[in-house]
Amino acid sequence: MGIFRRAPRDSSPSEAAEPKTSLSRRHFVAALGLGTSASALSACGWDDNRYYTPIEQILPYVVHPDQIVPGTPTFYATTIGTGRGAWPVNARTREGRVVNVVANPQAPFARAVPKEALLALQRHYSPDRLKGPKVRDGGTWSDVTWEAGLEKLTAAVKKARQAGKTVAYLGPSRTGALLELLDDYTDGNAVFWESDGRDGEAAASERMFGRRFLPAYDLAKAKYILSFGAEFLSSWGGELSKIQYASARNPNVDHSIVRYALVSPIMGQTGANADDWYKAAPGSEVEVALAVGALVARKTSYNGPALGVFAGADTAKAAARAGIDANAIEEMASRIAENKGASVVLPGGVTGGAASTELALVCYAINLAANNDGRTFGDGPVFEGPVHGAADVGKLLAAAKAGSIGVLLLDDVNPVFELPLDASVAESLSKVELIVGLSSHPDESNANAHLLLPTSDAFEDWGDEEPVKGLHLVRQPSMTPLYDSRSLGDVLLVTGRAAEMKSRRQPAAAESEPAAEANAGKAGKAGKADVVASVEAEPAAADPSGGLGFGPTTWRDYVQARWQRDVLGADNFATRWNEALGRGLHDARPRLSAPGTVMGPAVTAPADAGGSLKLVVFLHPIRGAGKFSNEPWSQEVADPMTGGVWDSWVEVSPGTAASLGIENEALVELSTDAGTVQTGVVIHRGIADGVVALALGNGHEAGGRYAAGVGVNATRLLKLATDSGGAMVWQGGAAQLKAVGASAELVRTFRHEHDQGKHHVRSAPAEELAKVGDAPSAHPGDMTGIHHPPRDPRLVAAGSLEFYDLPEHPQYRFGMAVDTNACTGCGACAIACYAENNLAVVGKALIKKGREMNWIRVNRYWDTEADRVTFMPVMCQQCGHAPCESVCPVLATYHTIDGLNAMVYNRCVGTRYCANNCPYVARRFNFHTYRWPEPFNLQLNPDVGVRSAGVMEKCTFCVQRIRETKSAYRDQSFTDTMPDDALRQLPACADACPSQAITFGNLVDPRSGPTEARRSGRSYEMLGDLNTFPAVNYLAKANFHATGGHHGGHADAGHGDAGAHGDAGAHGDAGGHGDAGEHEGKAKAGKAKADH
Amino acid sequence: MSASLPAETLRIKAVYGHLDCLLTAIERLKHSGFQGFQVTSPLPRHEIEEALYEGRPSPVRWWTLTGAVTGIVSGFGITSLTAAAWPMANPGGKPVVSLPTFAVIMFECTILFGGLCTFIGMIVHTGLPAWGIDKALQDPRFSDDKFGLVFTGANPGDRERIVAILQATGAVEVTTGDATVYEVPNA
Amino acid sequence: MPRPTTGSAPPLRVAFAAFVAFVLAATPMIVAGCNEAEATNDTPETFPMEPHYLWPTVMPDEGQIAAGAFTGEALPQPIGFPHYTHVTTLNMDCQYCHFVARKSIHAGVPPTETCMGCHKYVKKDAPEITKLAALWESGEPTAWNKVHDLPDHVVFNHGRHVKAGVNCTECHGQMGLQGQPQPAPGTAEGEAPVMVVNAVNIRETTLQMGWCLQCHATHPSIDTNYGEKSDQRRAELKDCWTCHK
Amino acid sequence: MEAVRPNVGYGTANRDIISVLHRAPVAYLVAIACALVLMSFGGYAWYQQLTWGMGKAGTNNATFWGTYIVTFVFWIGIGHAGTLISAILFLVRSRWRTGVYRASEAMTVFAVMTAGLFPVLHLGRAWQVYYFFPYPNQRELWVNFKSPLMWDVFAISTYFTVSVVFFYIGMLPDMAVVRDHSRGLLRKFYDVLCFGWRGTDRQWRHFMAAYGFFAALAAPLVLSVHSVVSWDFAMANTAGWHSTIFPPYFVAGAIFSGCAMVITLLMPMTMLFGWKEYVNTWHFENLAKMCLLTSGILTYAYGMEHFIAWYSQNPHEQEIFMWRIFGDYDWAFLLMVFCNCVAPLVWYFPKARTHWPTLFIVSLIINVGMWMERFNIVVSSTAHSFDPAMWRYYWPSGTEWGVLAGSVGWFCFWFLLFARVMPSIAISEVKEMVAPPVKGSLGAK
Repeated sequence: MGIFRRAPRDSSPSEAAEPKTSLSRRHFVAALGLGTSASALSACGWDDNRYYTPIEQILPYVVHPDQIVPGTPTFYATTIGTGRGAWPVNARTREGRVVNVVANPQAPFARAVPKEALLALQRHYSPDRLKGPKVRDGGTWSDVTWEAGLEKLTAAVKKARQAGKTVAYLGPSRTGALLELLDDYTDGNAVFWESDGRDGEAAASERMFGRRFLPAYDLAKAKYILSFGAEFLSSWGGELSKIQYASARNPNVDHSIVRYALVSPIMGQTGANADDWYKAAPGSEVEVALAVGALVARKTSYNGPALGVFAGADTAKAAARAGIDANAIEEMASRIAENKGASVVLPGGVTGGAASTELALVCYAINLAANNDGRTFGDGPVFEGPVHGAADVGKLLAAAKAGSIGVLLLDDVNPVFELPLDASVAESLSKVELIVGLSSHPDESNANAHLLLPTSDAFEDWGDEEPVKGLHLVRQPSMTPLYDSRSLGDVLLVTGRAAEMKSRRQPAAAESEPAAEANAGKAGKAGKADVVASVEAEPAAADPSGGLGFGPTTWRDYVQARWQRDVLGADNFATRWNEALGRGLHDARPRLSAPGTVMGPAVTAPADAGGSLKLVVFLHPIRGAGKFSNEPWSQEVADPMTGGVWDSWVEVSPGTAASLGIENEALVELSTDAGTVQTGVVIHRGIADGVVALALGNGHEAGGRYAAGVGVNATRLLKLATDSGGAMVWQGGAAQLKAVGASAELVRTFRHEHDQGKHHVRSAPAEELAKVGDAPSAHPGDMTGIHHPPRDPRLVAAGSLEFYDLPEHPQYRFGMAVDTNACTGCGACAIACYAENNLAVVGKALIKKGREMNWIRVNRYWDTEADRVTFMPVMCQQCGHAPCESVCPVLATYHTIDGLNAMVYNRCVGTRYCANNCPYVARRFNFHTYRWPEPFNLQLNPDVGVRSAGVMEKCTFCVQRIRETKSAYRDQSFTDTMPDDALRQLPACADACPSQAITFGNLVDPRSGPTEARRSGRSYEMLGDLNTFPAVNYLAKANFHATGGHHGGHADAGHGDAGAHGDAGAHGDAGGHGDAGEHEGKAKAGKAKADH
Repeated sequence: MSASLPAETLRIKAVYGHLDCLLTAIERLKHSGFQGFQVTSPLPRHEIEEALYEGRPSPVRWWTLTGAVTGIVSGFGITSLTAAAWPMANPGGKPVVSLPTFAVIMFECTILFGGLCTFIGMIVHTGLPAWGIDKALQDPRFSDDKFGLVFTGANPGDRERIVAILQATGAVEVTTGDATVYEVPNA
Repeated sequence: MPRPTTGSAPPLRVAFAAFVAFVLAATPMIVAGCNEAEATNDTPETFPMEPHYLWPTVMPDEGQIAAGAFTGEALPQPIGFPHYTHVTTLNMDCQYCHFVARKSIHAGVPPTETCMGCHKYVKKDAPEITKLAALWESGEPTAWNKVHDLPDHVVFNHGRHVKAGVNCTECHGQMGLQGQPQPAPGTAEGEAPVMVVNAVNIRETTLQMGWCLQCHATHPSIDTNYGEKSDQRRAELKDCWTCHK
Repeated sequence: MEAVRPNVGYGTANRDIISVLHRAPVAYLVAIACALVLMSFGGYAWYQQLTWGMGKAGTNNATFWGTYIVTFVFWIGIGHAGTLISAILFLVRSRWRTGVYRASEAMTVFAVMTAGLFPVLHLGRAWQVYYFFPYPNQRELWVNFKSPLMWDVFAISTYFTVSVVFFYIGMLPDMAVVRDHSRGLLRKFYDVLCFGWRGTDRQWRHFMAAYGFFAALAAPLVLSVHSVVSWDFAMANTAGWHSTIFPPYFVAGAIFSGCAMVITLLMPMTMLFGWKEYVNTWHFENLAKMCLLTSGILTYAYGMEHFIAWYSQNPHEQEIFMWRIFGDYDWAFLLMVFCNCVAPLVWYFPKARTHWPTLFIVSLIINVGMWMERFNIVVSSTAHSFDPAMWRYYWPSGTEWGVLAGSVGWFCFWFLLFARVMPSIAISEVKEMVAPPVKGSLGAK
């Protein structure tokens, strides 16, 4: 035992102070333990006073920064762009680095963290980020200084302007101050491209309302939503539409539950929430919409100018082409008409994008005919930023090909990947004299650049956004730039000034309040992330037009000047600006109003492209069009519908697969006249027959180590085509599908179809639920109609069913209520959990072995009968009688006094018994020690340990946040209980959830969110029959099928199963059941293939 | 052992090939009032034990009982006291002292302590290890097919009478020897 | 003595052949196992695995244990900072320098700025202050060796302890007595001694779990702060998740 | 049939049984070399696993236990037959015990020794195994005595300790015999090992008393140890595990597999070492009958499990038991049923259970079947547990096969070593089976 050196005790001053007591109970137990077990180990010095780690060092600040208290988080209100939108969030920083993104509680919306913000956080720390400017010489890239890069850009801009060539910009959707600067810089040659399929909507509003904008919708007021494939719960409308839908779906708000009907060939994550799914063939949406519209106009006796839109409506033809029943069209129209003024029709993004302009026109017209304008649809808080279509990108490329573009600024957009461009694009780009890549990441597009000037991302830069009119969001840097990057605004300002650019703003349009005085005062003020331009330039004099031009010295000044001019006004600006910075936004949204002018252009439905099998591409619910594909979280979090990870896969219906003789997960070849891809196939019920669906977003050839080579690129199957409004045509192409291999080695985290009769998901009749809401029920849970096994409440009350008493919780028992009616399956909770809890990303190979590390998973369960999906987030249920606790031999997991099911990693030896015994399979084992590649490690949450190989881990209800909140509350009172509002959305998942599906709170408090939810008629516990007494309870999903026919006649068809089965109108209630039975048979036939 | 033996004592060793002869010898010796002889056998024969101890049970059983009782008590002790040391960590909602779960540990401790004490008792009572046992007993034939009857501390005066009995009962071989120097035959 | 047995040993050749056959049969398994080992290492995981070598875990290298690892052992520091002078002689409050101790989970070692606040004027020429001034000039942080170091799996909220009313000395020992200036060796008799400070710190308490638990069960501040809820608080304080993360 | 052949006497018993200690057949050397090769493979596999983590095994986030626990239960089960034969058959004075009990007891000790490795092998952090022991420490932490795994620790360590002591003291007289047949250092060696046993009346008297008590203490262990092991499963609420039938079912299975293993081990040894006088068809037939009985109990248990799952109307139970038959592991289920329920039925025919090749082959089949049974229980229940979203497929990795092979090597190595060093047949007990030498004429007084 010589290796174990003992401490030199004699020099320890604490020795004398040690209390000398007689044989205490503890010592007695110790003595007993010695007698009964091996004592050799402790004698070996295992508990000797020694540290096995080397001495660590403390490096204090030389000068302590004011805002930082070491060890205490600092929050910065900032704004993250989410495609064609933006959202205010708080960046949580520790010791000067962003560690997480949390909801901004001061925002005038329900709390939410968009998953784009979380993915942007990981993108911020991506090892693939460009670390500095680079210049390309032939095929080789070399590093340059910023000064040299900016000079090169300035020279090129000057040269181009002298030669009469244009300086063009191609970037993602931008709003706010940057828009004006870009406009000035490029002389109006800026093209903003987003692959969200909404370009047609802007074209339609131009045609119908005379102005190019995206109309505003208020889903919260809707009682009936008819969507033509709009992904309004993932990417179509940003967080706002998710929040509004959740409110409309909430039975406690105005005693109604919105009924959501979907007309689309595929469900997708958004469509999976639909109550009725009309499986319209791709390309038939416009005809169906016309037919619905004509019927609505007749029912509501609409006689406005938009009536002309419906001129070509033909119900029978539409039904035939769509492959749906004519009664279904009748049913949609009836429901819209019944909910006149409270319905909304949504045109459909990419999924509905066979002729998006036409579809949007018809949808607008239906909304007008249903008297929705000014109520759920209309003008006012609209997106007025530039909405460019594929035609605009085409024009830009044509200009490049013609040699008329001198400098092309290629911002954070990837047209080469996201658009079906052919090989000529390289030729076109080669004609541009200087292409400058401004993205912080290398990708397929900026591989063509001559100069890479990596700009700072949203966590490092100033900026502002205006996602809807009047909602001004401010962005402030949360940390100093990670690498040698500069603000895009600064790059433009500096080079523009050097090239002697001027504001384009017309004096006539200028508003008052020239900003020059304000600028003068701020020019010298240095912010913490200010980038001081090195290219010398005289500060330009204030433009008499009111345009900011290139006057402000820095981008921060520019943003401030713009806010002073347009948003806050000069009065008391400094104070109001600081307030806005603190809140993160300035809300001056106009009310929703009816559009002023309405025209009624005629609409022609697109012709059918032919072919028995049609391709449908759709935006991936997590990765979108592929911007975040290189972020490991976006690949690791399972696809909501199929459970697939780290791959692309073709999705077909069981019927299609059977007719083509394709087995589930076989390797298939999908070809169109544009191209061919090979990938796996997933057979599931969320796809209409005769359709093959493929998600966008994967199949990168470059663009980072995590995205490259993962999956296939769906746009390679498309051709660049535009519709009458210049919008991209995504859908309608014919495709061929054939099996080429037995197995595609797809990796999926779930393969099940439904819950095998285990009642993990339950439903409550929607009409009844809407009447009573979640008001306390005398018999909680009765509304679901399931009592399995039947439990006699008298026995429960008498305690006869339980061997042991429930643990006592004097002050807190933390609990959660998960509303499956609100959950839309978006996966934001899962990503937020990865960000908060330092979850390792294990990758495809290990997920294939079944070793994903997600603490919260979103289960997708199909209804056994109808085409309905329920999403169910499952995390550790923190059971009162936890099966895991009693089996741990070393007490590494036990029940805390706060009712949490604690997991002490350091005590865990890794028997994995707890996990075997967890009926929820919520525990995750560290099969290996995972290393966070630099600089991902900078994002690690310092309040949460990083687990090493051999220990179990699981959801902790974000105990570190509980600890922090408790500690903060203790400053007020040592003994009082924390109020409910401090807890309600405390865990990362609840914080991120845009639909407020997760409510956290103290179950001891009778008025807390989860306690109230427990009293609801639709409350149930997952696997509650195991008597685990979970702290998580679920709320059943509202089900429109279970209700009796209250609409009479035709409406009953919808109760059967989404009207897909013909003449349901002739059936009564029983007929609905008959239908369901028939469908079950089909579902089973499909399941045999789809499941395993 | 041999060192403490008085010089005037005598060793007498008889080797028997047959069990009935041995038993007769034991009977006759006992009848004649001779005690303090040991009998070795290559196998346990209950007749020998009967003849020598007349059915008195071995005291090893008290060791077993003591061990078992200690086991059950300490089993209960360590389980309940250690559970009481962390009363708030009641895994799975079970009570702090949960007899059904502790019963298993108590049972195992009972068996373990009972077994170990039996072993100790056996060691104590048999006098094992017996490496220094009297050389007269160290005869390899006794583990093979012969029985032995050995006086290690006989009174020299009884020598003739004992030898006579032994020879009369059919001993294959009878040797006598000095207390201090005793050669082991056939070693 | 041994009797010939009835069993017959197989000929040597047969046995050899059997052994070779066995090795041949076992080899594919070994190869398969190794391949699998290699495959796992080479698979392009997103977050690569790290090996865990058992030896350092069970038997740490003596070299890993630096001086000062044991309670009461002196740990060298870059600058000889006399806590004695500041605390005992000048009677300064701990939180004058450790000013985040009440606010944060860390006690906070003062920034060089704080030291220089006084030492721009006070004792500018003392040898240890010149070291400090050099660091201040260079802008380099002072690399103190961590004396009171808790393992990474422990979450310790320093501010909470201060706010609860735990005295600094209860955990840190008599820091105010450490670093008493001593006469430099070699000072002649009768000459005014040059006082020097030993550049070491001593951790006087074990900072081990059992040591923590003693206070968490018995500290008088629990009764003071929690009154009738003190029993509940004591139970809470013994909860693993109070300190483990 | 008799326990020993009539031509055996006290002296021949000594020489017959000890003779194997004085020579090493080539086949023996080959066997021990094979065992060493397997052991080294297992060691290498475990080293890999320690270095790279449990991920070397094929386990996943649903099936957290794999073949390690399967093999653990398998070896523990093997052990039971030895204790049954040595303790329970001793208490009921069964005569056929004599020839086979020493070898089967050795099998018990080495099987438990092998089994004891597995809980450590399968730990995520095997180097922290000392957390299992309730020893006093500065952290004031204790173990959870409410955990079935802690019961396991106590049950197996108790079982191992009692088995070793029982085994060892039973060998004392026989080691004395070996001592008396050896010379020089070897003699000293055995003298030390046998504590200088001389077979005096005093020694025999307390020895026999202690031995009886040991048998009495070990007898409940036969039932308790595997019951405790079964509680590892039955105490969990996992569907397919959570069943009151488990303790008797496991004990029966253990005896079943153990008796089969005794046949598997003793038959080659008997042939190799020429023990036909002591171990013969009669013994094997009795073992086969034992297997037949326990096979019937197992068949009943399998049927009853499925019946109760149906009868309970518990959807989880119904689902898992249907899946066992028709799911991904249907082959394992079929193999189990064939090996454990069908194959032993041939032993209903006296010709089959007295025919050595048949006995040997069927015993091997039973060994495989019993491993498959545990595989069915451990893997299929967790791979297909309550939430369909967490259904996973488990297949053992090369590392696991390596460790399994290593455990076979480890067991065989010790068993083979034992066979060369210690008398594998209890000499003194064989002598008890022989009529004592009686002269007759002098007996009558």
